[in-house]
Amino acid sequence: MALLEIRDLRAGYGAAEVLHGVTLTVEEGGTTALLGANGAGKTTTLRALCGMIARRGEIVFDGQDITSLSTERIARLGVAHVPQGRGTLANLSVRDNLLVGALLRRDRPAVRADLERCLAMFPALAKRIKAAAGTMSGGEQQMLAVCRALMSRPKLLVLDEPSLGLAPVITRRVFDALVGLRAEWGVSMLVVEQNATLALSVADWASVLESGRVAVAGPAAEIVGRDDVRRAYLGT
Amino acid sequence: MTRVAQEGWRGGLAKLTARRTTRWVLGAVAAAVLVAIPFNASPYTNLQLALVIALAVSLRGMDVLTGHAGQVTLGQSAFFGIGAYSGGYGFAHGWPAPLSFLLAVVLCVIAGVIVAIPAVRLRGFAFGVITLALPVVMAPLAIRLDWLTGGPVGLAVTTVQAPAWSGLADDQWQYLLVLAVGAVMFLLAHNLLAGRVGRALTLIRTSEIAASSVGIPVQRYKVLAFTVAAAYGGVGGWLYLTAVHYIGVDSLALTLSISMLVALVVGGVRSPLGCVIGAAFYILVPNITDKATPGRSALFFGVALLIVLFVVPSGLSGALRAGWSRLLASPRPATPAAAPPSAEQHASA
Amino acid sequence: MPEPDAPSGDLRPSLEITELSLLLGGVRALSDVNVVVEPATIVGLVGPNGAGKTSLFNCVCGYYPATSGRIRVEGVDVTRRRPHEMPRYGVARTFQHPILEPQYTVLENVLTGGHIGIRSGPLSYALRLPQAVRQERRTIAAARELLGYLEIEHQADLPAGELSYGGQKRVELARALLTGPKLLLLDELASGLTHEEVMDLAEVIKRIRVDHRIAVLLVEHHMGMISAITDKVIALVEGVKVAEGTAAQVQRDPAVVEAYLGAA
Amino acid sequence: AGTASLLLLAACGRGSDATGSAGTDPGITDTTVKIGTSQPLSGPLAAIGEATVAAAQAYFAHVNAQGGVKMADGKTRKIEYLYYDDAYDPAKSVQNYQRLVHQDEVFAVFHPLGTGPNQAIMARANADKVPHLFTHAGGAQFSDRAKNPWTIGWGPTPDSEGEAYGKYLAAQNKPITVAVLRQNDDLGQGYLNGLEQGIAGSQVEIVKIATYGRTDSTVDSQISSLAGTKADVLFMAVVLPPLMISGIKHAGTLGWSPDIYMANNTSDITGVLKVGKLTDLRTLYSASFIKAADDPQWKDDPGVAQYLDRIKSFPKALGNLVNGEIAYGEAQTMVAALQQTKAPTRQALMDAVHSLKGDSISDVLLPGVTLDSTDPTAPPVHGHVVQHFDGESWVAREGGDE
Amino acid sequence: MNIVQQVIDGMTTGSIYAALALALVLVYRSTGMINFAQGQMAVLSTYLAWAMSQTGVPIVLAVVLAVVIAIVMGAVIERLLIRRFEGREHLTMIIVTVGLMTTINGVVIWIWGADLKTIASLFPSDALGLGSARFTVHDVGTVAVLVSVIVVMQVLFQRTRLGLALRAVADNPQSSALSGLPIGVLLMTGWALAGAVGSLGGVLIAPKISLQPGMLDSVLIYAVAAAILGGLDSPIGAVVAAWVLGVVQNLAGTYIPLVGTDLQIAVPLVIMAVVLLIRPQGLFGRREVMRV
Ligand SMILES: Nc1ncnc2c1ncn2[C@@H]1O[C@H](COP(=O)(O)OP(=O)(O)OP(=O)(O)O)[C@@H](O)[C@H]1O
Ligand SMILES: Nc1ncnc2c1ncn2[C@@H]1O[C@H](COP(=O)(O)OP(=O)(O)OP(=O)(O)O)[C@@H](O)[C@H]1O
Ligand SMILES: [Mg+2]
Ligand SMILES: [Mg+2]
Repeated sequence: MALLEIRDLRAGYGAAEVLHGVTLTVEEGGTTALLGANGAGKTTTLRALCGMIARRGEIVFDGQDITSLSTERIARLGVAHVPQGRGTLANLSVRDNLLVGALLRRDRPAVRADLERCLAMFPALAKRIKAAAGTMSGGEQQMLAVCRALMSRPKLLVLDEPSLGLAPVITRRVFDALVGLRAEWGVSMLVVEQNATLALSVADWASVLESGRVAVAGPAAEIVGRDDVRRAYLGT
Repeated sequence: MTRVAQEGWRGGLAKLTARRTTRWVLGAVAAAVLVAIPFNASPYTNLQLALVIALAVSLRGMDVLTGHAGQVTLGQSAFFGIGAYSGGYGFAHGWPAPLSFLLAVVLCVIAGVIVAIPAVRLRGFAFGVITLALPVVMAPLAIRLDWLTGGPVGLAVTTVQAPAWSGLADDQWQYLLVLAVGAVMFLLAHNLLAGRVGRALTLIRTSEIAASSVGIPVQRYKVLAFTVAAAYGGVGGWLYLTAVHYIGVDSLALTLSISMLVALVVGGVRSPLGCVIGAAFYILVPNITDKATPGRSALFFGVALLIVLFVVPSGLSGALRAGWSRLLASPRPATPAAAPPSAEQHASA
Repeated sequence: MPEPDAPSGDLRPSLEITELSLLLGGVRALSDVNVVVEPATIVGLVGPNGAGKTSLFNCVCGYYPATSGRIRVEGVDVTRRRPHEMPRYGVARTFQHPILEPQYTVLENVLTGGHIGIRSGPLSYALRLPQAVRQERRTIAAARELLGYLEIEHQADLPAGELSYGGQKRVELARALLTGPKLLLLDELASGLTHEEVMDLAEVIKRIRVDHRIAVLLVEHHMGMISAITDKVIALVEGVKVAEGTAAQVQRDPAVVEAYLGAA
Repeated sequence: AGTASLLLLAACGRGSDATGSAGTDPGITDTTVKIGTSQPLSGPLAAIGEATVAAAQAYFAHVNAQGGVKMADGKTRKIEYLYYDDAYDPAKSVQNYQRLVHQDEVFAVFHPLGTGPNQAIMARANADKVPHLFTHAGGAQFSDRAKNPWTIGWGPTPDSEGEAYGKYLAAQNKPITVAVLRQNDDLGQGYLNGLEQGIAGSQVEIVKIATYGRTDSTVDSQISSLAGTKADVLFMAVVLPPLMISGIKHAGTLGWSPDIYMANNTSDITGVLKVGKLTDLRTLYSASFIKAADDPQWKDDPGVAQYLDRIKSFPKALGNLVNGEIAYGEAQTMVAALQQTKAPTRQALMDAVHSLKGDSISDVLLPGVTLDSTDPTAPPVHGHVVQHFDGESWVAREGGDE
Repeated sequence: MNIVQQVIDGMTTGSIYAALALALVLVYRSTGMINFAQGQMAVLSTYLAWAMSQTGVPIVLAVVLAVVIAIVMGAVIERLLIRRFEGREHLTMIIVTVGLMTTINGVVIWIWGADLKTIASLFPSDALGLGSARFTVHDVGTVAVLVSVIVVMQVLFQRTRLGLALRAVADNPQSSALSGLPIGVLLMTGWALAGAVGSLGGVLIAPKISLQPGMLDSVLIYAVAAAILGGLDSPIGAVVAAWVLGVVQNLAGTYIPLVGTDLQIAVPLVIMAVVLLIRPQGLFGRREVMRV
């Protein structure tokens, strides 16, 4: 069963429409990769999904139509979004940032355990647990943003270029962790990622956006095989 | 580059020139009307209009600092006061008008620089509140320096008078003088902001870090903006005195600075027209509501303010501009959706 | 055009950092780092997150005061210069996270880079002296040319806020170039670009180096890009320089593999 | 071209508007006379402005109900009273003046409130030859006929109030020390000057002077440092009721109990003494020229009873009793002046204004206080009665002035 | 002359500033803005308390009711007015609060007139002594209330989930929404709490300086100064700064002849300016994060 179904999504900024009917699904416990050139509308798709911009079409999450819900309501249904760029609360400490991620959870011991786990995964965060998030390096903030999203134990993790600014070794660690979590608590993922090799290696489904439309879509394994995709996104 | 992009560019140019001509025509008409008004209007109207212009000049200066450079000031009324007192002192002692005008500008520039150099090190609310010290100090200081300011009683003076050859009444002459000076001040501000300086101030508002990365000396430009604001405040005050003929501590209530900020926002920041509209709002709305309900003018002013912000959050000038361009705009291609893919795909081209 | 890989010997290095250390709130962000960037070369700076790469840029550009050490640009000591002075020494940079004025068009944003190229001051502008008008025109022409050069001419009149992340980075590059730098510091310029776009950008940077004779110091996590265009790579780990050499050499260095690339 | 024709059109200019035809000035017809004022109806002084307007309205309503004012040219006219808000901003007062004189075309400008606003209006009124009458501001400059023949004050100056109390102290004929708290402006300075004049040559000595600003929220510090002098008398030239109240209370907290002189403006029984719970003090003095309407001793006084009756439908007059009553007196004087105006011209009005004299003009003045406008250097109302508060009433003191 | 007395007087004056400054800090911490209408909101609820006490309700109950009403009022104002301006330029928001201030002032004058009222104090006004210096029970009570408010606020922000949520929303509403925080409710809560603190301040201040519509107009300025001097996000800072301002104002006015009692009202602002130039983040404030 599909956890998320987006059908004919249209969205944009002000009068300008950027998405002209995007259709896309994420299976329960599955991972969908969203590829596309600069300005194709990937970020816009994720923003529309999470109610951050005006949108039309149909978005069904977990059997519920969320097309007209507000960002916070969508988040509370179990969608965690790691936005592109700096997704942290700059003046709050690292610890507080992580706790904000878990604010809606009631299971305190589990929250504490998750916190420990995040810190173990990224020692860079543990080292600066009391520092204001805004003073950290770009990559460290990116790790924090991902962890903050994980702290809410979402059903669907929406990641907008999680590897942005991460060192290769960390990128790999993030993706390993994501795969592990998917296995462990069955979180589903929608990933926008320029490191397409990596994204396709964890994804089971992939869509390629071009100018606000889905140009290609299919099982990840199939997509990897396409020549045009390889040239543009994989460099092989 | 792609054909489409070029067309867009040329279309833009055409629209630009079209807009420029309509602007010129409109400007000429507006100028004619403004010049013609005093001949047919009552002294009451002339006074109100002169006050609007005087305040607008002060707001224009504030706009450079607050609107463009992003530094919210609550001290503008102090410079307004310095300008008015300079004028008052000059006229009381029989100086020629240009001399006291010069004094107003010089004093405000000096005071502005002295205050600005330390103040610009602060950001945000701290800067705004620090500037609030100026009007607070102003009143007791004016009382203490009574040989200069007339103390608590203030200075009631005769200002510029219409020369006999003009055949005009004083209020008409004063209005025209205020209008002329105001026009020059607006032109200067326009020139200043168009280009390098305007860009520098705007980038400072967005990010001081980005500004310094391209070689903009942030502090110096903030001092510049503050000084410009001070000078404009001084000129505004001088014009105010020219029209009102009186300056005293009661004229410089603590709330004047805040009112100026209100007027600026209501009119719309970063807009010359906004300064004029904001000034008109501040001067005229109480006069209008007072007619309807004497004694409730403050209440209605507050309500009017909220309504305006509610309806047109970018200020009245923004609303006007939007309405205007909707009126002018040749129906745009209704489908921006049809943006050509080639435009975005330069990388793969 | 001289061979970019072989700088003429009579020139001082574009950037020479000696024994640079930086303390940030008690943390040692940089320890005794030495870097030399020869004129018209491209040097890569790699290292794990939090290694101090951006901090090194910030020291060079005057945002962070160096705790000890010297920074020289073309032989001139610029240690502890203030940020806004650096463009006058020929140093320009882009930011890891782009900072543009969203309401300005792309062209206007780029024009802010022309600030130091214009001699006319506020008074000349207020009075609209011909000299100011002339310089303004010249700068606009230069900015347009640059947009063409970077192939973003078609976006010139779009508000910068409407650009995608990658688009904004390119505008930042144009803005930095308009300051007329001798040394360009690029902080993760390629992040958020597709593979193909990264390679395009790599070409652009190479071309800039050739056409404008600019030295480039480049922070990048995209190893493909590093390999493709750098003459030399320096690796930082926890504020310490652990390796220096060609891209291939550095990528083989065990310390770099351990801390940065990860065992494949 | 458009500009040129507009200019041409405009060049015809404004018709001569000031003096109308046939010997009648603007603002007066055979049946009406229009007067106008500018008052602070918003901002910190709104209560005073509202009381001032309401009391004047009350009296004019009464006169109009009687058919109007019978003027000396034989015609009876109804009074039209216009008022605008100036929020105590002189620039607004000037706008209101222009509006009244040039747009509404009033016959005279009547009792604007405050030094700044009147100062701003005065020069214009005298240039325009518009009567600027009975300023609701005590400065001596408003009653200087040589300089400003078209302007006249009404109530006595703060100087004369201070002087009255000074003379009272001097008459005690013993060494007395006085500490002074005054507002940092011409009013405060006036009280002090008067006091100094009154005690000149006596054994009374001013030992310390402190000032406060209109925007101060307390005067504790000033009172504390004045208390350090342990003076016999505390002269409170304070015209803001909250500060008057908190200042006196603070003196009490400090355990300092001097005789306290309260400026007349802020000594009313209901609005200050009762509100401030100061009625138990037996050390309060003031000097007044009107019969306070809330003072039980005047309960049966016909003038006061009438006043209270007439403001019934103008309850805002109760918002500030002293100023309301003074405004009522000003209105009575205005009507008296109109009654004696022999022609429908402003000049005739001024002639009448300058020859007012007699006890019947206003019936709210204290016994012993006179109204006489023939002195070209003083306001029409003369004299102050020093009073002591006995727990209920302000009781006149022997040895006071006049 | 008695320096101790001047210091104590300064603290009582400072407490007046502090009562309002605390409300400003609360709104700032939970919404990231300065509310110029805070003073007038406090005045309005103080009038309500007065009106209730006029009908015979005991003052303590009247105050409690007024605080409750203030909570509702704060929430309603946020919901109906401020909410519409969310995401707009900061300056616009500030001006909205100025408009609100003017409007509430007009409403208060309309309903109750502009004349003075007396409201009973929560504490007796008996004089107490400390050496030769004197003050009242009311002054001490005010300090006690201020201190308890500080403690409550500190616990709220540092120790509770609600506090964390409020801080997150103030830092970045959009980003907080992504974590599912109910932004609207939280902003409303911030305004409601500030309304409560403000109204408490109002009923503490009013007996001292008499109840009237404009009673907090100039207090607001010093309250803002104190809040900023204290660090804007620190309740302790706000109160300490307010006391410092009050004391320094008095000492300067009394003992520095050049300043004198006429210029002493300017002293707090000058002090604030000097301190901020040395410590831009204020006495107790944390430096705002600025990364390159
Ligand atoms: N705030 C905005 N206002 C107006 N237009 C915008 C805005 N943000 C993005 N756009 C436009 O929407 C289109 C899609 O942008 P989007 O950010 O979704 O691209 P993207 O695929 O995420 O690109 P990138 O890989 O660079 O992040 C672009 O053409 C861009 O110009
Ligand atoms: N202003 C600051 N205040 C406190 N700590 C800082 C500050 N700037 C940087 N740091 C710390 O210094 C270290 C180096 O940061 P820097 O930004 O230079 O890393 P980086 O190498 O650029 O990493 P990335 O690849 O993630 O961008 C980090 O641990 C960071 O948290
Ligand atoms: Mg994107
Ligand atoms: Mg970095």
